[in-house]
Amino acid sequence: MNPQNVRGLIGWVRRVFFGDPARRFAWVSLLLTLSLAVAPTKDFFRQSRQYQRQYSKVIERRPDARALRGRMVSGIHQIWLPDLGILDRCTTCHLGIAEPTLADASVPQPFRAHPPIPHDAEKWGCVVCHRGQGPATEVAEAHETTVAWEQPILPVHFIQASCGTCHLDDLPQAPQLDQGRQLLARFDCTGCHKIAGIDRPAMLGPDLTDIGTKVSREWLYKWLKEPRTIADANGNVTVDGIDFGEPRMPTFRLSDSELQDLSAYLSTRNAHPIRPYHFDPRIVASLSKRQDVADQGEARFRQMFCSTCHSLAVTRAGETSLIGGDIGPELTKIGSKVNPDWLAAWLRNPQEYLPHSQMPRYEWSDADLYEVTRYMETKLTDPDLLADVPKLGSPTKTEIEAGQRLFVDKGCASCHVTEGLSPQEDFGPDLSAIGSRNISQLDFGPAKVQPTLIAYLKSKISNPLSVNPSGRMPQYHLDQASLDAVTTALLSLTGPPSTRGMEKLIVARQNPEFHPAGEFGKLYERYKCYACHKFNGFGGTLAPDLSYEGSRATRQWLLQFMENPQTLRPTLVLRMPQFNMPERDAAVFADYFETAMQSPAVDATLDRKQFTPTMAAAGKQLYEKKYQCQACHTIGSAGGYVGPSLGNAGNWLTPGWIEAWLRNPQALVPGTIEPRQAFTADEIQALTAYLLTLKQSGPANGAAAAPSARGTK
Amino acid sequence: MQKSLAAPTGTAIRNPIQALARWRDEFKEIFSARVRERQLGFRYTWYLGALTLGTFSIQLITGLLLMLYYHPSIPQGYADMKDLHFVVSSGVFLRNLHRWSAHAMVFLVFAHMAKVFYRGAYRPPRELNWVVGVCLLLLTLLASYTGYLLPWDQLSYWGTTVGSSIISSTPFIGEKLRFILLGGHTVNANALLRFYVLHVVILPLAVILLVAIHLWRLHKDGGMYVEHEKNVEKR
Amino acid sequence: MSEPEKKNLAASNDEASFLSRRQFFVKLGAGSLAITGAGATVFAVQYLSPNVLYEPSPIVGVGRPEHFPIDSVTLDPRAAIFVVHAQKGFYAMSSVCTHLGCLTVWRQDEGIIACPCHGSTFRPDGKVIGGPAPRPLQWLKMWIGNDGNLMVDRSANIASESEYVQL
Amino acid sequence: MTSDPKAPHEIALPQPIEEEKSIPYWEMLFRETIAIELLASVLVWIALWWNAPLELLADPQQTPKLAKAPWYFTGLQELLHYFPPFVAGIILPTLIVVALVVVPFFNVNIKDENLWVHHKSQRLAILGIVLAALTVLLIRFDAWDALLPVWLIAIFMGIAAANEGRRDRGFRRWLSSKPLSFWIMTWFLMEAVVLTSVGTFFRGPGWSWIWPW
Repeated sequence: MNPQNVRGLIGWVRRVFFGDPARRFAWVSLLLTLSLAVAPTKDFFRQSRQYQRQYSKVIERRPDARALRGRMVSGIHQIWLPDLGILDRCTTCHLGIAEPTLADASVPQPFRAHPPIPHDAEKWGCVVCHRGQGPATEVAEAHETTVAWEQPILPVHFIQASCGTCHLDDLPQAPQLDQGRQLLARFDCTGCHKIAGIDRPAMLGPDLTDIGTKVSREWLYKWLKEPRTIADANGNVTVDGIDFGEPRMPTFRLSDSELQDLSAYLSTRNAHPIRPYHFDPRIVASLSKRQDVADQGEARFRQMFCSTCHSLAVTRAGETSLIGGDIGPELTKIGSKVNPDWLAAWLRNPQEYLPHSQMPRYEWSDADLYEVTRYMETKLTDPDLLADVPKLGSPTKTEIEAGQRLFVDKGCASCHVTEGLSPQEDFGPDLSAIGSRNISQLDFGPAKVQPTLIAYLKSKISNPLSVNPSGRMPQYHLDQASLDAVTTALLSLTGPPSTRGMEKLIVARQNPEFHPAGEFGKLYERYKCYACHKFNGFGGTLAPDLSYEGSRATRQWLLQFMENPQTLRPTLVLRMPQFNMPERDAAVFADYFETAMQSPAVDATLDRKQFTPTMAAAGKQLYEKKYQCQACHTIGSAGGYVGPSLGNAGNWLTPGWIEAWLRNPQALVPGTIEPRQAFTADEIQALTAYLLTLKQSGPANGAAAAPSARGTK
Repeated sequence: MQKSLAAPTGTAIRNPIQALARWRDEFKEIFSARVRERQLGFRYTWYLGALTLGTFSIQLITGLLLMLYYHPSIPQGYADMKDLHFVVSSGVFLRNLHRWSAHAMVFLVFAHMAKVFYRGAYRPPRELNWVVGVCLLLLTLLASYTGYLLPWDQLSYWGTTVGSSIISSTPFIGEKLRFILLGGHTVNANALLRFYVLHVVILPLAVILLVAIHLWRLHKDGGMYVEHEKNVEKR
Repeated sequence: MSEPEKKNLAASNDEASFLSRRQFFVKLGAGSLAITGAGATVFAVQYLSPNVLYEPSPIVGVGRPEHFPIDSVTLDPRAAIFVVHAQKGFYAMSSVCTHLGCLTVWRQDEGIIACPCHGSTFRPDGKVIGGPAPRPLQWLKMWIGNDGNLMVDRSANIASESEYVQL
Repeated sequence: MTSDPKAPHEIALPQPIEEEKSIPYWEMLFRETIAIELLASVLVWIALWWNAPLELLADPQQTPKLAKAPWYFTGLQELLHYFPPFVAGIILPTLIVVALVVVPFFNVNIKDENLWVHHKSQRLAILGIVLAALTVLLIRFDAWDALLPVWLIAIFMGIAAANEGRRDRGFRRWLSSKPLSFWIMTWFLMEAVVLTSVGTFFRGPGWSWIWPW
């Protein structure tokens, strides 16, 4: 086109459109009209409308199209929960969420039905669990994580965090959340951080007031440098294939001079030196000559089931694993750690050194104590443990003072008590509302991670320096599952309820501390029963819940068991320790159980005499043929190992308990794996009668089994 | 010009036609009956005054509609913004129009002032109109500023906090002034309500009043300013 | 149009056709503006009808049936409905007077439902006894919900005495 | 201000100019309507394409990394960055408003006289003193970006002064015909534009200097 033509064209356009004011007016008015006519298209092409049109097409192809069409409501959907401050318009696009026939994978999202859940989606809406922005009707605005978001949508992997915002109680349906909460408590995160729902315990780490009497400065140096004594290359310790995580003490990344100062300070903490225990010299004289004194000690160590709480490293086929429980510290190298004087005194009475210790007080004979002490001092050692610790010498005044400052600066005082220093409760940031933190409020520092709260939390926990190189938070070593669990638990912390309506929905945590008074209370504290057993909702989960023990076990059996605990579940590694409990103590327990630990669901008046041999014969038939109970329970040597052995059920269990248990096991022990069968009343009676006939003669059978178990498989 | 149907001013009006015609004549009075074409040359005014008035009209219309979906309370005001965006038919369009037109209006007022200055259109007898114009500039800024708080998001909250802190630096009465403007010591629910009332009632009424005076004076002072012949020759 | 104006605007040799064309364009412009105005009105009406409402659900639970003794009339002021337990069973009635929308009340001592505004009175089954009310009180759909509570849908009108809820 | 409504016409238009074309008032309305319609169309398209910003719900406990006032106040905020709040927040705005109000009441503005036509050396001296004072003041407060318009205007004033009396054509002649009020207003507008642009585009978190690209 030559310039002449172009100019001509422009001239023509100018004449036609802008030749005179009337034309200008006409064309510009037309332009305005068209512009305004286009304006409503912004509304018409809204994503929600497009999705609704698409849904109509999708359901046309379904066999139940007519019914689906009938239930489809076009326009904006809204679930309004004023009590919760929630506005939820997700179903505007997620139209098939409550249509059971749209559950299969062939239905394209966002139209697929929601998998079944305990909560009614129509009543609660979606954002209550999935977060995201409920009022939004556009995909990006509702789902994605951008700065302008109150709550980005929660990835399904972490969805259990939402359960935790209301259910402060343990929730069996949300194992990841529960694990995370347990880890938060286990690693004493509350030592430095405020975390709603997890109270700061009175005592977090061990009391260090007298640590100088227990261990040497060199050992302290080594421990502070790397607080784990057995670990593979990744710093992880495994127990029977289960990942053991790491000791609760994190790594603090201390420099050599800091290690020197801190170890100097701690090694001088000996305000109340422990009284050394003086063995009967005759026993020492007779035993010390024997070659096998340590072996005897080892046998005793096993008999007493120390491994229920403490683990030892065992190397088999070149693979090191820990065997034993994790309630107490692992003891593989304990002989190289503690002073012999301290060890004997500790074993006799742990609470004298550490009043809050969970370690029970055993009744020792001098011979047993001497043997076990010798075993631990000579066999549980590692000559190379302190090999790389430099020569430290005796602590100087400057070192001690610098060490004390470090003890405060590094936050040691948040978990450990020493004389003259009290914990700082707000040492670390408050985490009560970390789960609802907006990313605009997070400082990612040099971390190269996605700008999301989840990435931030994971980065911060797995390597605290990644987001803040000058931070004080120590290093924890968590595997991926634990990391996700802790992240889930943190995401569940969304701060105090925003509305009164929300407050009503909070399911409170139910763990009232149970510390009975009287004679029973003293023994309860002495043997630390609550470390493993649950009483009225308080206590450990390792061993059976004893809240209704008085209804379950007969007095005779209880007395026998206390004096000589025999296992009902021979496959378990962890067993009740041998406390060497005197008869008097066992009687106190039995009395208390009988009077106070009764279940209202158990009929205590049921008499054995009303169960006839005929009934028992019928019960045997039911047990063996109809219900095949032997699949899970053993009687004698035959049967499965899923449930406890029933060989001694007649001596062990009360008729009322058996009857109530058969009626509804979950009512007595919530969460038990025993299935609830639809027994008839006659069948229950017959089975009860049969079980009551199962008796093993003599109290000796359990005692014989115990030593052979050896605490290992 | 057509012959007026209206009865001469001062005589009684007998029928509706006469009333309408009278009204039309009154309307014409606002403007000069005839305008010299040079006054209308694009380069003389760039139509900045008219355009400012145009944006103001857009503000009035869109603002009135937006008011119907807005509650001046916390945090409802913010939720209303979300509703306008996500569920109200064309709500987001109206809010955009109101917002962008507000920016355009502030810009046009500044531009209008600069243009009037460089043309020397403030010269007697237009001094009063210039002063009215300066007042309109301030009112426009204030109206835009008070509207800035209403969405109650981070942007508006902190913008307003920064802005209102400036007031408190006035000697002696600064704190008191800020206290009265905000109805408290911080930007809070009272401040939102006050800004709302200023934004939707007081300032628009004041602007309408001053615009009326502005136009009336424009007419009385001889319509749009044309430079003195001598000045023109001198350049 | 007067002569000088024509002169001012003259750009064409053919005055008559210029004028008609000018009129055409003025009409086109004005017409466009008129359409814009009409469209804006439609637009405004659409804008003014809300797409979501912040109103309580029309379905309300009024409580367990045991709470209503036989031959009782109970006003639920929160939901503005009467829950009546008659010999034949339960039924629910709107307490909104059919005259001008005031809320009626139950007068226990006289055994009537009365409107405080203009003195209309009704029987417990909703029939008008006196006053200006043109129609009996509106019966509403009632049923027993999954949780055993009596439920009422305030948006579902039913004919008087057509349904009674039996336990 | 004269009170006689007829008088203004006399002053503004001493003699009607015969040869000028004149048009009826509605023709003016017509043209203005076109302009307004055009602007409205442009705004409609802008409103269709760009959404107005909406951030998080206001949180009085969390200042965003960058809290900026609306753009027409960023110039003021930029001044506040340099000067004490009382000066930048109160004195300067008050001075600006007062200066704007009094514009039509100064004879120098009315006469519209070339600045350099009389007392040239005297005025140059005053210009020098004002320039030096402003420069010292602004450097004292590190307000480098505010200094830029000061020097630009001073340079152009110098060019105008150097040209006065010569018969140059075009831009230089136009420059030297400008009165004092022109220079002051231009300086003020230039400051406004520079400070507002800097405040809007060149300021990042903590009011630190950033590049917008």
